[in-house]
Amino acid sequence: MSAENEKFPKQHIVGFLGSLVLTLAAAWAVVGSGLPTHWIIISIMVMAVVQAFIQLFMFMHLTEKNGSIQVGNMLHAFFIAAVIIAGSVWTMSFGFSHNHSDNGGGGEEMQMEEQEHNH
Amino acid sequence: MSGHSELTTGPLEYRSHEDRMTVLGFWLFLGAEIALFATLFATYAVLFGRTADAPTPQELFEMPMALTMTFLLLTSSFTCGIAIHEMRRGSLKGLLTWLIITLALGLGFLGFEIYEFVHYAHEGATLQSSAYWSSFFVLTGTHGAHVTLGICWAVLLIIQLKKRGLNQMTARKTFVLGLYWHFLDVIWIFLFTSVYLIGMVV
Amino acid sequence: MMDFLLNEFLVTGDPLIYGAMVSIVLVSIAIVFVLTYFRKWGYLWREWLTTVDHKKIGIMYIIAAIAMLFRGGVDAMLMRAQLTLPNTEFLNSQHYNEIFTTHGTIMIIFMAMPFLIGLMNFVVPLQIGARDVAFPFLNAVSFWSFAFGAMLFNLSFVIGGSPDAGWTNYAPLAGPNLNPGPAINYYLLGLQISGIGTLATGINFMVTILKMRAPGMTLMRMPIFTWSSLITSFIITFAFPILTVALALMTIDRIFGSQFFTLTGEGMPMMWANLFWLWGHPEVYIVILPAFGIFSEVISTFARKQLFGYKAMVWSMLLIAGLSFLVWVHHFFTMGAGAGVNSLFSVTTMLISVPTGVKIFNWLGTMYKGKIRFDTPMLWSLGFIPCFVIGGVTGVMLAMAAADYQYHNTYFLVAHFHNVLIAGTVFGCFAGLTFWYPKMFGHKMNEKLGKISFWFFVIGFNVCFLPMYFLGFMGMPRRTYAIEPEWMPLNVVSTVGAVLMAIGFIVFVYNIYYSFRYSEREKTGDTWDGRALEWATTTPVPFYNFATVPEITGPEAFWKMKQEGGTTYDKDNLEPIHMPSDSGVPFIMSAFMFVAGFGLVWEWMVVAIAGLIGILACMVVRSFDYDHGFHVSVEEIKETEEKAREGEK
Amino acid sequence: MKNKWGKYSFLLAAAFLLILTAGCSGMPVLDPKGPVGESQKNLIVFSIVLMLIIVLTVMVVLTYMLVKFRERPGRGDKDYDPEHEGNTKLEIIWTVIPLIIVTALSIPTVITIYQLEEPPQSSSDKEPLVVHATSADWKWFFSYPEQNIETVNYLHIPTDRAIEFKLSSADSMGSFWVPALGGQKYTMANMRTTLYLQADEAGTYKGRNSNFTGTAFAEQTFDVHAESTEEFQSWVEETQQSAPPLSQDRYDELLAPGLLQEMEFSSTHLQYVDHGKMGSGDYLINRHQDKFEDLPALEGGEDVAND
Repeated sequence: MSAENEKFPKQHIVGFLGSLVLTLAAAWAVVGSGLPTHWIIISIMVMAVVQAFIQLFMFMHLTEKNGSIQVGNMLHAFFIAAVIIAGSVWTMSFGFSHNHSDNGGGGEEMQMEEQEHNH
Repeated sequence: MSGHSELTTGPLEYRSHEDRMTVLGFWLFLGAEIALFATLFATYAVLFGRTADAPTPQELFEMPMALTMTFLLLTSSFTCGIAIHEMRRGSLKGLLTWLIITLALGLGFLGFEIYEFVHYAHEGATLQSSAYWSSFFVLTGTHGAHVTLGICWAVLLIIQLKKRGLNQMTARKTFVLGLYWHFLDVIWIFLFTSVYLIGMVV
Repeated sequence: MMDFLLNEFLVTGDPLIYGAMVSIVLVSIAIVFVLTYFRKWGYLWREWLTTVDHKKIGIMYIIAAIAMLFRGGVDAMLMRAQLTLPNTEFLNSQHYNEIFTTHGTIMIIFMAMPFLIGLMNFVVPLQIGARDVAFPFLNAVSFWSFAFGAMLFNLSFVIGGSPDAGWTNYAPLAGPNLNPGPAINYYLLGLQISGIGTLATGINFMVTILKMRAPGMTLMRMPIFTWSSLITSFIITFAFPILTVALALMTIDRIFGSQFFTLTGEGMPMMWANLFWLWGHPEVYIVILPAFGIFSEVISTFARKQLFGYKAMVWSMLLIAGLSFLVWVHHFFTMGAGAGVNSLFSVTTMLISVPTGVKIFNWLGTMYKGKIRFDTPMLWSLGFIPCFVIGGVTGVMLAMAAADYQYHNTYFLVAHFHNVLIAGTVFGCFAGLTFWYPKMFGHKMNEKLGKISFWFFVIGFNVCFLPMYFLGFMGMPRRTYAIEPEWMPLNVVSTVGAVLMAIGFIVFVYNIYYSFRYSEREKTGDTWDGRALEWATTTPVPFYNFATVPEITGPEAFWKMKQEGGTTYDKDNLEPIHMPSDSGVPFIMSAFMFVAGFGLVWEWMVVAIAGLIGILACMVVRSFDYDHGFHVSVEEIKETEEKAREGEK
Repeated sequence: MKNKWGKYSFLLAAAFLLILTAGCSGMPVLDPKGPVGESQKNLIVFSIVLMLIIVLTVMVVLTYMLVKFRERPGRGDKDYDPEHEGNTKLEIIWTVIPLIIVTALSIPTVITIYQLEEPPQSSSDKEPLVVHATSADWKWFFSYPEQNIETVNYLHIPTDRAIEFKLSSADSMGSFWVPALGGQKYTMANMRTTLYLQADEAGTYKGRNSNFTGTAFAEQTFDVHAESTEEFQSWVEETQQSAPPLSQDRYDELLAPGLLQEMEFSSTHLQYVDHGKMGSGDYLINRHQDKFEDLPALEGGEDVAND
């Protein structure tokens, strides 16, 4: 943490610029890229994760002092979050028919859509 | 409660065993907060598309608005980082200045969010109108409530900093507040991405 | 006004409830009278209501839990009575529904968890050589929010009507459409308030155990109960936020008209079940892992041997904790989520039985080449093994989704979870309480009464629940207040068992009184020839726990100290001890939570907001509080220790 | 002490086996009347046998430890080894054996799970009969869309033919269960699940809602009359001719929370509302919301059937 005593907060500025670039890139991916929907979703989710790591490591000093416990705890938290979100979407996407009379098909479509949406 | 392991070097907020435990405890709390928001995100994802008779998100979400809110919060997270940086350099004045800038940005974010909610309600999308909109308002609202709480907390801290100056205890409290504020930005990144951006493409 | 009071506010029309109201009023008057007459108000406030001492908080948890065990037990007896009386006119359906709902909720949330958290509170800091928990103030907040949450929940009994949608509180039955009124709000807010406290406990104990161990006590030298507490705290920290959200969403549904779990607005009731069990399954392990820790301590102490396979025990608990988040769907296999979902969750569920089996065999291994004494705590632990194994194997049977379609919602399921939760958690609580009782109160519980209570309880338990497996095969659904004639004989058997259990419980409680009056006072701190550090202190434990914290050089710290002649009172190396100050804020803040909760239950927003402002004000007060605690002087420590250690020589 | 435990465990196991073998007449789950229940029963019996082995092993080892290593006068320090701390070989053994057992249970479980999602093999030559089963507080509607008839609280099915139950609910979540024919599945508003059952033997079987739905949950039962194809056909024709059609007003009236007698109609409610479709959840709420404000309680099995 020698950087901490410097007058110029280099780490913060790099992190900030990185976040701005990633945010704009994500917005452009949605508005202007013309990529297929699922590629847009995958790419912007990846960019979100990168941004989260910028915050955790460059702004929040995750690795300081009790670093190993904190890093382990955060990783576990992300794992639990993934289980909660992916698990809920997976187990909850069945048995719905939206405005048409068959039973199975609607549910399947819905499931695909939702999964795509989530990952 | 051994108050004897004080260190003489390193950042002020880590000087005693208690301080270190508080910071660790807060990190664990943030882990719990991740589980909390994950549950809200899961609910949002599962209820996605259930708009009933209310407008769909594509009809209401606007990129400029969402981007503005994102930039406000991103910048506030950055200024908050600078505030902590100043604190570690031992500058109370720098800390207070940047903290107040952070607060102002946070208030700006809140203002936009309130405007957004009112606007949506005007268009017929309210907490009560459908499962999708319930989950939208509760997810973003929970984040907004966290920001509000953070602002109140920061005000209390500024008063304490003015009264007591920078010492071990105020430094630790400020550092913890900083963690909280950055964390809100982490959550917002995911909100922006999976609610606003994905809401605009799907 | 009067009309509202009689028709909606107070529960009327049932002699049982009138009786309860009268007894509540009488007991309250009696308490106030006794406190005033003996001038104990100040004592109560100073020593208990404002305390931040982990030992006192632990004891208060346990007292509250035993009271709740009584309340939940009465509910159970009423249910058994209903299912045994031939014409089943004892309770009407509404009353029956309320009773099984409160029975389940109280037993899990307000009995099992607080009982174990109480034991954790008392024991863990002692086992790791700490002087308190990491955040003593927060610990008091935890306790009082639990206590006020429990009070709010229990209040529903006489004011407004009890929740009646089962402890799982499934939507849409519990939603605003089908269940208007305050009853379900009590469930939501009572659990919410006490849940806040539980989450804080989880964080508090994780930090305590990770950061406050005596020097030299590495993770792999920790006593096994501390390990189980650490893992439990870890599960709490990640599971309780899910419950918080689920409860909040349904509260918003009911009070502010949102559409999460409703039938209208394309709401999705099943999401409640999903969220509930995302929390609910880890919850099962929150109430079972500390019990596993207790059994490990007790079996090793009374077999007078080291724990067999310590590392395997630790790893199996970690594995169970990890898997506990990956199995929740087995609670609703019959929802029809598809073959893929059911298959995956079938397999993960069955996998949990592997580390659990490892633990069972390690307990058996601990007894190998031991010298087994049969004191009461050991009896509870030995009774646990066969009873729990039956619950465990039926759990594996339930995990087989295709077969579960036939077991689900039947008495087979009821029998299974009582078999694991009573044999695991309740036996564990009783074992733990009798084991650590001398440390808490300075005298043992009477052995003879303890054994009588054990045999009544354990025989009654099996007579009560084994027939239920067969009732399940006969097609008897759970939560039914009326029974078919062919289910009658086994239900009668079951009720006989329940009566035996009740006798066992009464003897247990009588034993507390009897031992208080007649048991010999402890002279040393080491009642059972113990192995972990809690037995190294004097009895009763001084408020600062350890005069000097020993250096730990291996597992089973105290066992080793005894061999090497070490002590926790090193006269020449005393230093002033820093201790936290007491505070009334946790009590007052939790009281405001109660007010806010009560306001929300009745949708009286003014009251709710007033309560909320009170809570925030308490937080502000706390934020401006720069009290650093106080130091205990070396002279005072010397005096205390010398007095406490007189008997030892 | 030791004797008690020993005796106790053997008595227990003996009782268990006795009841199991003594004909499962009183236990429809273990005496199924169709292929679905049969495959579940096989799974159950298989698991019970494996589980009994585990229980007995633990009981025997426990008894041995308690007898051999209890403190007793004159035992001295023989066999006492306080430093004994574990055995890696044993740990591996008692990890691997349970793993094998779990695998042995998982394979048939997963196979059966997938099988139950399809109509039973034994009647694959015939198209399954489609029956919509809809639960409402506290009764059951059975609609036969192909036959255009509807029954309340009872149904007729042909034997040796798969029945495709399309399950949904008008209000609270129920669970459709006929233990003699096979396992249950939830009925949920706004959505539809499918359950295949089949009766191989003629007879009348009890069915019920097994998921708690409030006040009169215990009375939410129905009878399943399984009969030969001819008898079923004549029942259908008789119903089509003699039963009144189901008007929407009548249906709405029947939906109100309460108990109903058995009834039959010569048309189905599916023409007014399909509770299995998203957005249909408010059908009942729009009509009967106020009736949930103050529900009657039932005294000892008394009937609150509508008058």
